[in-house]
Amino acid sequence: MFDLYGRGWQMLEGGLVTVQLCLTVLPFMIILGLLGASAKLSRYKALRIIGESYTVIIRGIPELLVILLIYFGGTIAIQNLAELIGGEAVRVDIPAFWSGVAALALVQGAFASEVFRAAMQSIPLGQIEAATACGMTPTQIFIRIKLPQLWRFALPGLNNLFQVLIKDTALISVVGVEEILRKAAVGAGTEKAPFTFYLVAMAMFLAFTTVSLFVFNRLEKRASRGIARA
Amino acid sequence: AWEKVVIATEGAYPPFNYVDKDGNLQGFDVDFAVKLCETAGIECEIVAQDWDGIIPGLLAKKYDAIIAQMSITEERKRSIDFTNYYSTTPAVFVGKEGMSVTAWKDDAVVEDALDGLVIGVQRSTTHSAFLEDNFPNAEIRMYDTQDNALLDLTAGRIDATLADSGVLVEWVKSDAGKGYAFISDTFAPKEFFGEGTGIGIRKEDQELKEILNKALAEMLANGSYQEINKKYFEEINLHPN
Amino acid sequence: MSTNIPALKVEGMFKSFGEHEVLKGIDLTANTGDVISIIGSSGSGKSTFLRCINLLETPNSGAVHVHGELIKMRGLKDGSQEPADKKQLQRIRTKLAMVFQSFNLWSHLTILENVIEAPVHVLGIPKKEAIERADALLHKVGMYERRDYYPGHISGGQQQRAAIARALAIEPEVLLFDEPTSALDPELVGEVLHVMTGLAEEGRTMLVVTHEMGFAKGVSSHVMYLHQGRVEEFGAPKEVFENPKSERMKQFLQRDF
Amino acid sequence: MSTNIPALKVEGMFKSFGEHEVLKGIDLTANTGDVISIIGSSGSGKSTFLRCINLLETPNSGAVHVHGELIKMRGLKDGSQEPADKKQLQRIRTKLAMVFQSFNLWSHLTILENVIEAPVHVLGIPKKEAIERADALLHKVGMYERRDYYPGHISGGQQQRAAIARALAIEPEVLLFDEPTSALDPELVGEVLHVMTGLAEEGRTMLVVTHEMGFAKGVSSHVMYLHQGRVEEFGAPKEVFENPKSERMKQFLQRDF
Amino acid sequence: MFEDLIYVLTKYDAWLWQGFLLTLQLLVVSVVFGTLLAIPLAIARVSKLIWVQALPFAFIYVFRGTPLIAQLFMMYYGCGQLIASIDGIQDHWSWTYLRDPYWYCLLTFVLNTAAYMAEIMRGGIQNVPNGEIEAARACGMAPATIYRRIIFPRMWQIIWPAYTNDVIFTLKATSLASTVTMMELTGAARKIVARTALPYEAFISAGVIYLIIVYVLTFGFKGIEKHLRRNEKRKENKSLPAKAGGHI
Ligand SMILES: Nc1ncnc2c1ncn2[C@@H]1O[C@H](COP(=O)(O)OP(=O)(O)OP(=O)(O)O)[C@@H](O)[C@H]1O
Ligand SMILES: Nc1ncnc2c1ncn2[C@@H]1O[C@H](COP(=O)(O)OP(=O)(O)OP(=O)(O)O)[C@@H](O)[C@H]1O
Ligand SMILES: [Mg+2]
Ligand SMILES: [Mg+2]
Ligand code: NI
Repeated sequence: MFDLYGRGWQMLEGGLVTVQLCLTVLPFMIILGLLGASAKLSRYKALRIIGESYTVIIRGIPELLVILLIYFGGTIAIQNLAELIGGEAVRVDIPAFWSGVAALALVQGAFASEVFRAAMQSIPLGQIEAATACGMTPTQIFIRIKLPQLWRFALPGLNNLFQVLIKDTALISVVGVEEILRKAAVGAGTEKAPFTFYLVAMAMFLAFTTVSLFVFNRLEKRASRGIARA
Repeated sequence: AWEKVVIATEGAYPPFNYVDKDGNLQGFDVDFAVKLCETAGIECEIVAQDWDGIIPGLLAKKYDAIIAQMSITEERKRSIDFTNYYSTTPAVFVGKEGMSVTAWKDDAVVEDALDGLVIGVQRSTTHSAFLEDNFPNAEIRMYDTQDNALLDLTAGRIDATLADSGVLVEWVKSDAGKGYAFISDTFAPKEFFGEGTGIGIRKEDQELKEILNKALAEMLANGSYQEINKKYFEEINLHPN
Repeated sequence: MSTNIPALKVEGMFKSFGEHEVLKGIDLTANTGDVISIIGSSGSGKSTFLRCINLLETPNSGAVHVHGELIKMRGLKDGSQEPADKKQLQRIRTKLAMVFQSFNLWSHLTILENVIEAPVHVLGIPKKEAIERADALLHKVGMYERRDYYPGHISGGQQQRAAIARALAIEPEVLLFDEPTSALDPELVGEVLHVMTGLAEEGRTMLVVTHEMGFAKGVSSHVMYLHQGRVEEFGAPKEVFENPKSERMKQFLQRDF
Repeated sequence: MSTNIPALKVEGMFKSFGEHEVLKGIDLTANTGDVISIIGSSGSGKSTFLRCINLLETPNSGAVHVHGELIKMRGLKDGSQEPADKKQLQRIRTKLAMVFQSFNLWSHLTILENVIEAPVHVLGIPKKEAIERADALLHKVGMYERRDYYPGHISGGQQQRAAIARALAIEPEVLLFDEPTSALDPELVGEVLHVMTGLAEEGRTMLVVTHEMGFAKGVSSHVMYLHQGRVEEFGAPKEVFENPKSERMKQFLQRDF
Repeated sequence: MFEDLIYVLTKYDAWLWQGFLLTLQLLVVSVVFGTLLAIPLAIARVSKLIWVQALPFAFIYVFRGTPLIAQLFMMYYGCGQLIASIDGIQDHWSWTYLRDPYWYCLLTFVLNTAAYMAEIMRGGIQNVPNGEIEAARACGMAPATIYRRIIFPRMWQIIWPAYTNDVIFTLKATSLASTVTMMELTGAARKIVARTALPYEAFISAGVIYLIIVYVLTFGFKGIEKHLRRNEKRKENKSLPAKAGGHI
């Protein structure tokens, strides 16, 4: 029972893949989120429209579909492009892991852009005026005043998103990444013990989310150290 | 041109294809695929792919062939092509010992055979299409995997399940299947279940199709197919005629 | 320290928000060392005037000279205008420090960090030097002990003083104060006014929007009374308070408890 | 309107936050019609005192009688106490209205709705009647025209007056004001003090924490000077302001500009 | 490609339509009952008493911390089989319901939605300005009245955007019902894929339907938001925060 019908290692391997996925997606999600938020708050209408439709479309379609479209559709597109340039059929092999990363980053980035937009708008206008008044350039204001404070407002939202991300990695199994849920499904099917395997999978997910919650709470405390009264 | 072929299988359909404790792919389909490549004299690599992504993956050239008990149907032929069939197992209903249903008799559907019954079936199969199209008065439940359908059968939430006899024969004999039995004759009407299961390939790869068909014929002729068949199924002939 | 060039000169400033005309042509000349109190009832345009001087709000028309240098503006098609030279504006803004009514300290930085932020990142002063100067300023406003606190952890009066130190850190030609004491209790008002009086004695040029008539009377060199976007009264405090010319001003003075 | 029973009587009130003792035994008797100004420097415990009277803060010990009725308290194991009878407390609170420094109007309700909220949902007065009364009150504080605005849409002075109307709507025995004018500009201060003077003339019992010495001198019947949690001075305004007994009080009065 | 799309849409329109109806049904029931359950949970969650908030905390923690699909499996196969193993249950009148996946599915969705919404509501309740609550206490309101008249109306204002998001999340979550035999929109699409091997056509059709639902939902919820926020600073005052910060 404890070695899970001899599949304990497999589950652990799956866990490792899940962790790798989450950590790799995180920076891309943040960059996409910041870009999306800047586009939405931009002075130029075209950028605003691009930013808005990005979130509207991605938010509106179940993740599974987005992942399938990016993984397969994306490969086909690249292949066609390569064929167009090279003139002959080639196999462009994007590793499943990286397609999964791309798909998840795109999905989570859309949500992150909303979080960042709200956060940017939460920074007291007065502080920005104060920076303007002492002669800072817009870029300086962004880097020195807005960005450091952004985290304080954005961290609770990012915390939520990261939790969603951990759970969404489960969907990446459709493109063949061997993460926890895929390992559990295989185990459940071949060993005819669905409860055991899903229970273990749930426990592993709960462990991951707990760790992430803990880390984010520490970060939130740090980010708001100047704000809350001691 | 075909020195190396990448073949996908599902890995969650024992005993046809599944993943063993060490993470290796096993099962009839896998043994068959290995032998097939050997016979054809091409190198091959077998990968696991979840069912929902298996056809898109083929179209996206992630791999070149699917050997995963996929039935040859006219509708699927709209987007992919198949080799000749390489296996077929008749379908059978399994339920509580003592029950009996006759859904297929004298080459015709017995429309009221399942009235009032709750029947479980795996979603992406020809069996599910057969039930859905012919028995409007039965309640059909679609499962992701056959295992889940069997779980619900033992829990009493469905009255019977329809599936490959090849999958069910093992189960009925196992501890989990105690008290359950085949409750119908086996049957395999071509008009519903197609010619059997084929190797899925892209439409443009006609050359590959020929290579595979030739190797398949050779395997059938030299007895290596029957050997693999025996290894997994004592009583069932997966390739009649 | 006085020169012939006025530290700040504003000519014909107009500003409206939509239909609503807030400033209707305001002129002001402040020589080095002048302390000008701007008084007036709520909505008379005091804050708007200050904000237009350093272009946090873009005036519809009017010229601002800081130490003789005109802030360049350019007209737009729709009749409004905008700053013509962003670099120049940023440079000039470092000569005009603003102390906001609501302090607007940067909440993610400590008091010391708030004070050195602009010197280091705008003026490019080496950090070590900036800290030395900042410490001296914090001593002056009595905030040295609190230099490592975050703005959220200190009282309103202390925040106000920190804001003043921050404004002084860029060694501005002109200080603009917007109601620097309105949110403070009388003891803190005393503290802050004390600091400001000190600055006046040092000969700093200051524009102070205030409703502390005591300060206006006692410390400032000139008083400017705004009413409905116009300068209704301007002069030495004695004159203005003791012999107000306009009816409106008399009324305004009566109201003060 | 005066009776023998005092409208509000506080005996031996102590309150500490953790280690920090804020109130160190305060006694106060307010007869009907009294207007008591509470003055003192920042942190002296003025707000805490008001909040302890209507038990928004639980005092460590001390008795509060409202119109002769003692608010029942019961001791807890750890030496602190808590209100013994929640129903009684809720009833008594309807006799003690509080006007907060930051107004605390309910922002999802219009001004009129703010005013009728407690009469309808606490006192159970029929809505129609409550509206009639509210309209009268809103007239009195000069807010009738704004009755259908939301708090977010009106100015600070107007919000303050609405808060007073809301407090009056439950026809309280005693009104508690916490720095009702500290955030207002002088014109608005005038407006609000005018309304309060009116209430004083009607004979309402009021406790007013204030830093407007003008009001304390001019309107109140008694002045209470708090210093470090103790009553340092208490008496008629004339006495207290002209002949302060304590050194501290003298110093405090000097500070005011 | 286009031809195939038409083929899918004409041949399997009935499946998509039924899937759409089931999706809507799952969504409405989950949101309504999830919200009703979330309210007491959220109130318990802000309690100062440890033993009152412990249970809701654990509930919210587990349901937010694990993938919904795992929850569905546990509920349907785990609990379902436990119930099925009770002696004589299969002859009881309630068996008709207990064997039906619909109820397990709904229960899981309701609990999951409730966990998420309770957390949002907790945030909303804690963000109601303390002063407004004190003002209510000071005029003698009972705790229940304060919740009903002051806290809840304010909470809804505060949480509405997050709540809207959560409803959309729930909509997308219903797509997992297909894993326990429910033929909602995604289930229908997967069934079509299995039959026709036309993944893009089937999934895009379903995706567009989801988008339409989301669009209509967002539109409706925005309308409500406007109504809820009628008391806030008007748009044209938006550029005025410096002033607002000063005097109010
Ligand atoms: N951004 C803006 N948009 C529209 N109107 C504005 C804006 N800023 C200020 N106003 C209006 O301009 C007028 C003057 O405002 P200003 O803030 O300058 O007054 P003030 O004299 O500083 O008053 P107070 O003493 O209350 O601060 C007011 O009527 C105000 O409503
Ligand atoms: N909730 C609390 N926790 C801890 N300390 C508190 C709390 N509330 C007030 N205090 C402390 O109690 C003391 C008295 O506070 P209080 O608010 O009563 O002062 P005040 O006289 O009203 O001052 P001000 O004029 O600044 O409003 C202060 O030192 C304050 O720091
Ligand atoms: Mg102003
Ligand atoms: Mg106070
Ligand atoms: Ni004042």
